[in-house]
Amino acid sequence: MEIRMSGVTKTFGEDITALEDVFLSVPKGDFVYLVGPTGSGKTTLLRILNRELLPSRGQVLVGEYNLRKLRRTKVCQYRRAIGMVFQDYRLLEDRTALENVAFVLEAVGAPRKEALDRAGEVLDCVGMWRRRFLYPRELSGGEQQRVSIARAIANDPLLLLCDEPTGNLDPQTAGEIMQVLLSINASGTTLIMATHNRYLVDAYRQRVVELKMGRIVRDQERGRYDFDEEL
Amino acid sequence: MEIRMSGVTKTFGEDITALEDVFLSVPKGDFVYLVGPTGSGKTTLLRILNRELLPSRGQVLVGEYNLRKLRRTKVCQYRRAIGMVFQDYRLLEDRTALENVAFVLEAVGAPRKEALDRAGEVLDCVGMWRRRFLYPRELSGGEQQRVSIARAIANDPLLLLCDEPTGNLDPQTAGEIMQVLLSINASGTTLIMATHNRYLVDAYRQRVVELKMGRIVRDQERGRYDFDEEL
Amino acid sequence: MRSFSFAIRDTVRLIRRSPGISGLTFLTVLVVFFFVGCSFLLALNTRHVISVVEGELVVQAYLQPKADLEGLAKKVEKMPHVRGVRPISPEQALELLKARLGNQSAAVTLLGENPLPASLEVRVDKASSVSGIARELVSMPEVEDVVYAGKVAEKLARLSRFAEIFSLFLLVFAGLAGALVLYNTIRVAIYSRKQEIEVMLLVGAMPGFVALPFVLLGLFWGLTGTLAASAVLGFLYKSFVNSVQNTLPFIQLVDSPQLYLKLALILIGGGVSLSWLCSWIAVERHISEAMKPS
Amino acid sequence: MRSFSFAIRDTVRLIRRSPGISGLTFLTVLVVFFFVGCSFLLALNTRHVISVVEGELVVQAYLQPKADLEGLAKKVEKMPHVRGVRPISPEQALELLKARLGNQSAAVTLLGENPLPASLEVRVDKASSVSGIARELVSMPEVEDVVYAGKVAEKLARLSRFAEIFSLFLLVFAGLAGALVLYNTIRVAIYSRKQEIEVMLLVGAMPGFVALPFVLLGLFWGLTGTLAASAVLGFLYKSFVNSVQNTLPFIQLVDSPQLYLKLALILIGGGVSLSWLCSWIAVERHISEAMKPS
Ligand SMILES: Nc1ncnc2c1ncn2[C@@H]1O[C@H](COP(=O)(O)OP(=O)(O)OP(=O)(O)O)[C@@H](O)[C@H]1O
Ligand SMILES: Nc1ncnc2c1ncn2[C@@H]1O[C@H](COP(=O)(O)OP(=O)(O)OP(=O)(O)O)[C@@H](O)[C@H]1O
Ligand SMILES: [Mg+2]
Ligand SMILES: [Mg+2]
Repeated sequence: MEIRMSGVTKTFGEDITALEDVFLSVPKGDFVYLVGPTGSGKTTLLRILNRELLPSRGQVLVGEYNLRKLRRTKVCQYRRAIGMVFQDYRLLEDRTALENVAFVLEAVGAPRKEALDRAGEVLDCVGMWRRRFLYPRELSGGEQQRVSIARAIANDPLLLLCDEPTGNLDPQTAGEIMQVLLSINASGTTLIMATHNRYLVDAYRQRVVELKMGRIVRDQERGRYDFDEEL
Repeated sequence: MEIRMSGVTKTFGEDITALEDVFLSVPKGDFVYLVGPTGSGKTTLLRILNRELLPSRGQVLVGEYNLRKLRRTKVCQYRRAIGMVFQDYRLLEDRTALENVAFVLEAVGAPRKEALDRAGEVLDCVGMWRRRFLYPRELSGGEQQRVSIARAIANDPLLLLCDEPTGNLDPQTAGEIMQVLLSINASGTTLIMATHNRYLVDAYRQRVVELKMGRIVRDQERGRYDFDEEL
Repeated sequence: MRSFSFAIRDTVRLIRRSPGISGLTFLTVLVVFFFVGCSFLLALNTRHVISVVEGELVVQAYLQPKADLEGLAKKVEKMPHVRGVRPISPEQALELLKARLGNQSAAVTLLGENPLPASLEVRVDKASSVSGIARELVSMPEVEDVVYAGKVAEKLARLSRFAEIFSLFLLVFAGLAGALVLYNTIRVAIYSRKQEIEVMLLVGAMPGFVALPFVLLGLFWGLTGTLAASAVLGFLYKSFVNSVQNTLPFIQLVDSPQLYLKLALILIGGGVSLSWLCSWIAVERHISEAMKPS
Repeated sequence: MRSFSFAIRDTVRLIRRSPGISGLTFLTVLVVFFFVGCSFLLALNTRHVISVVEGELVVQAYLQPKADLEGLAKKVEKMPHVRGVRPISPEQALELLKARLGNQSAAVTLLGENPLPASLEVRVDKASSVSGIARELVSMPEVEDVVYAGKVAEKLARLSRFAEIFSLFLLVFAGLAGALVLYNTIRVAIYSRKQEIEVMLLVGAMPGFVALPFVLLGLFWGLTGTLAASAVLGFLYKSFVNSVQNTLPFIQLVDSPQLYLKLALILIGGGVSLSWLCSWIAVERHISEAMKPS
């Protein structure tokens, strides 16, 4: 899906401006790294794209959806078309890893058996097949993160939003996950990934959008994590 | 505080062995990086040291405490003597950042005003002074992480356990936090830090303990993140 | 259909994952509807006792010496609000007087000729009709005089009106209180699932899909709780009725198969629809809160 | 002391952060204790009505022609279980008989000499003493015969025993049900704070320190809920008593300042101690669960 944000500002309360006057357009099938120091508004931007937040000002168009004017059922439909890896995972606590993934498939209307099969497949993709029957609290941080990635990609989303998907992964596993994400992107899914992982950004060069204090300060094709190095 | 783990094994259920036959001794004032792939048992080791988990087998001595034989009030006393940064932060949801930190001080018996002053101080240390009146759900991932660090160090613990304290921080902020941790360590606090951050481990060389499948496979003074590079 | 089977599986999961909360919600529903049922039975019995007492009210009509006792009895029997008529001849009246005087009956035997008149004992359907009947009777040419417990009838009429209002009030109040406690309990139980609801909606589940298991959960609590409540109440009331019948046979309580059926239907019907409604409202609140972007 | 001031501040925070749950818990406590109070008043009034009826039981003793009416009355008055004695001379007896016969009193005027004996009307304290008194009276030489409503007395005695047991049962049951619902409600409310308790203990807070705000919270709910319950119940009962007195002056309900005081004390005392206990148990369970290493 194509994304067009124009003049997006998001304020919280009186004095917190998480995003300011953001113009961003991402063509279909693009891969975008969203970088920036902590608190610079990356998660806010992704949450606006997931329609958890409404922008205080500005327009957001994703595919045929105008995110400012979605009715309840449309929101559900929209969210099914996209996938999101949350920074804090947001797994369902009393469902196993497998059920957490299968759940989103069943919510769309897949029959139980198909859902479980597909869920097993994506869990295998992220290396979590062996741990599929454990509950989130029984998984390590990195394992939870991978379940959350599996859930986001299970639906074959047209747009994948990843918020720090490798924060709790060791470099090698992070690299493997990155391969998975790249192959999904290669199949046509637009992918936005907020990250602090300098290794990944520098190793797999893609478009880099840098935020600072809520403003876009850099938008570079095949960029690196730090701007200076590019000079 | 000094740590002595001998023959520590931790199993969950029948077939999951998170730690196997771990011998580890950390002298007072040491700084130890705990590295290893995701799911290798780092968090399990730290949770045993925090007495959230009891080892299935083996002895754990921390300072004068034998962690297998602590009574209820002793557990509280022990936990006050140490500090822990949890991988998933574990902030109290309906307290502001400031109150989250002040709370542990009040729990020890500090008067309200002193607790608030001290909490403000440590929040300033980790760069969270401006955001002190926000609730956890209003903070970005990295900000929550820093509040959790502030809470762990507020009490001037004798032992500081950090579980992936920089997972959601950008490299620069991570470096700043590292400076804070190093200075705490310099004042005599024993510090164990589980991390995937290759930059930090390689930049601030300290003792590195590497876990793999629950076993210690490397224990190296002034090591690097990857063993090979040391060869 | 598919999402319904999912919902049922999920409901079972919800129940099994927090058996404590489920169990206690069930108990609360039980207790609340037990009380509602008690109020219902109390109201029913109060009205029953009053109507039994009212049924014993009589108007005594003393006839002219030459009146046609049997004919008049038939005529009076057809009047509205009359439940029955018992004709009493002068001879019967004398016997009754003797019986009434007990060991002073010797006084009566001193009488020569029987001076007592024939009379009709008219039973009336309810207390408030007594004075009307008495007035009609006294206006008849065959009737010489009418005697009735005017004050008692008036008292009973007032009591019956009062009991009517009181039992209605009691029922409404018990129903409201039950609904309140039920709503509270279900709401709090669902509150502990708040995050789960949020996450489900965040990953694109439809509100109805998310709500269904919780609504079924409320339904389950309501059904099992009220089933148990009717069983317990039915059993206790039956033993209560039995022990009353054994020790106090002169007190008549309402007791019939229809009563138990009615009781069960009211409790279960009320409980199921209330709990359905409550869980629906409770979960809908969370959903619309979670769906509203901030 | 310091941790107590922390606990109070924290309790206020708990109440303010989830006003919905607090409000509904308060309402539940109110409703539950309202019902407990109702059961209490019902039990009290049942026993009161029965004792009033019992107080109207009399034993009629007919004396020998030459007996000393006044002297005997004094003597009988001193017997145990006797609440009062009314001496009736033969003249008074005749007047009473005339009144009793109503428009048939003409029959009595036909009598020449007064054939009626003097008698004593003995009022008795409770139904179960009637037959004993009657036996004692009949054994006196001055007494010729004794008449009393033996069946009614027996019925009343049984009824009174029954009411005794029933009201005790009702109270115990209402108390238990109240405790159950209260425990459930508080438990579920605290359940939604489970993680908070866990985290507090993880960072080294003492169990007592963690528990105190929750115990105070339970206490707060118990206190405000039962205060409101006694106020509402007191008010409703007072208006009930008034409307009964206005429309049904012949029915005597228990009604005195002490009653209201007692009611309030029972409800508030019971509610406060129960809710204290419940919240303590509920939070203690979470604490020992969270403290147990796995
Ligand atoms: N609900 C909210 N209320 C108030 N302030 C908020 C809220 N949500 C976010 N903020 C503020 O907005 C700023 C941007 O937050 P955001 O989560 O987008 O940062 P981020 O770039 O994702 O940071 P990180 O890398 O640490 O995850 C933060 O300073 C945060 O405190
Ligand atoms: N309560 C539990 N029940 C079952 N298995 C568990 C439990 N806790 C941990 N495990 C398993 O033990 C293994 C080690 O977990 P641990 O959290 O120690 O890993 P870690 O090294 O911290 O990984 P990460 O870097 O991803 O945080 C994991 O495979 C996990 O699934
Ligand atoms: Mg973020
Ligand atoms: Mg870990």
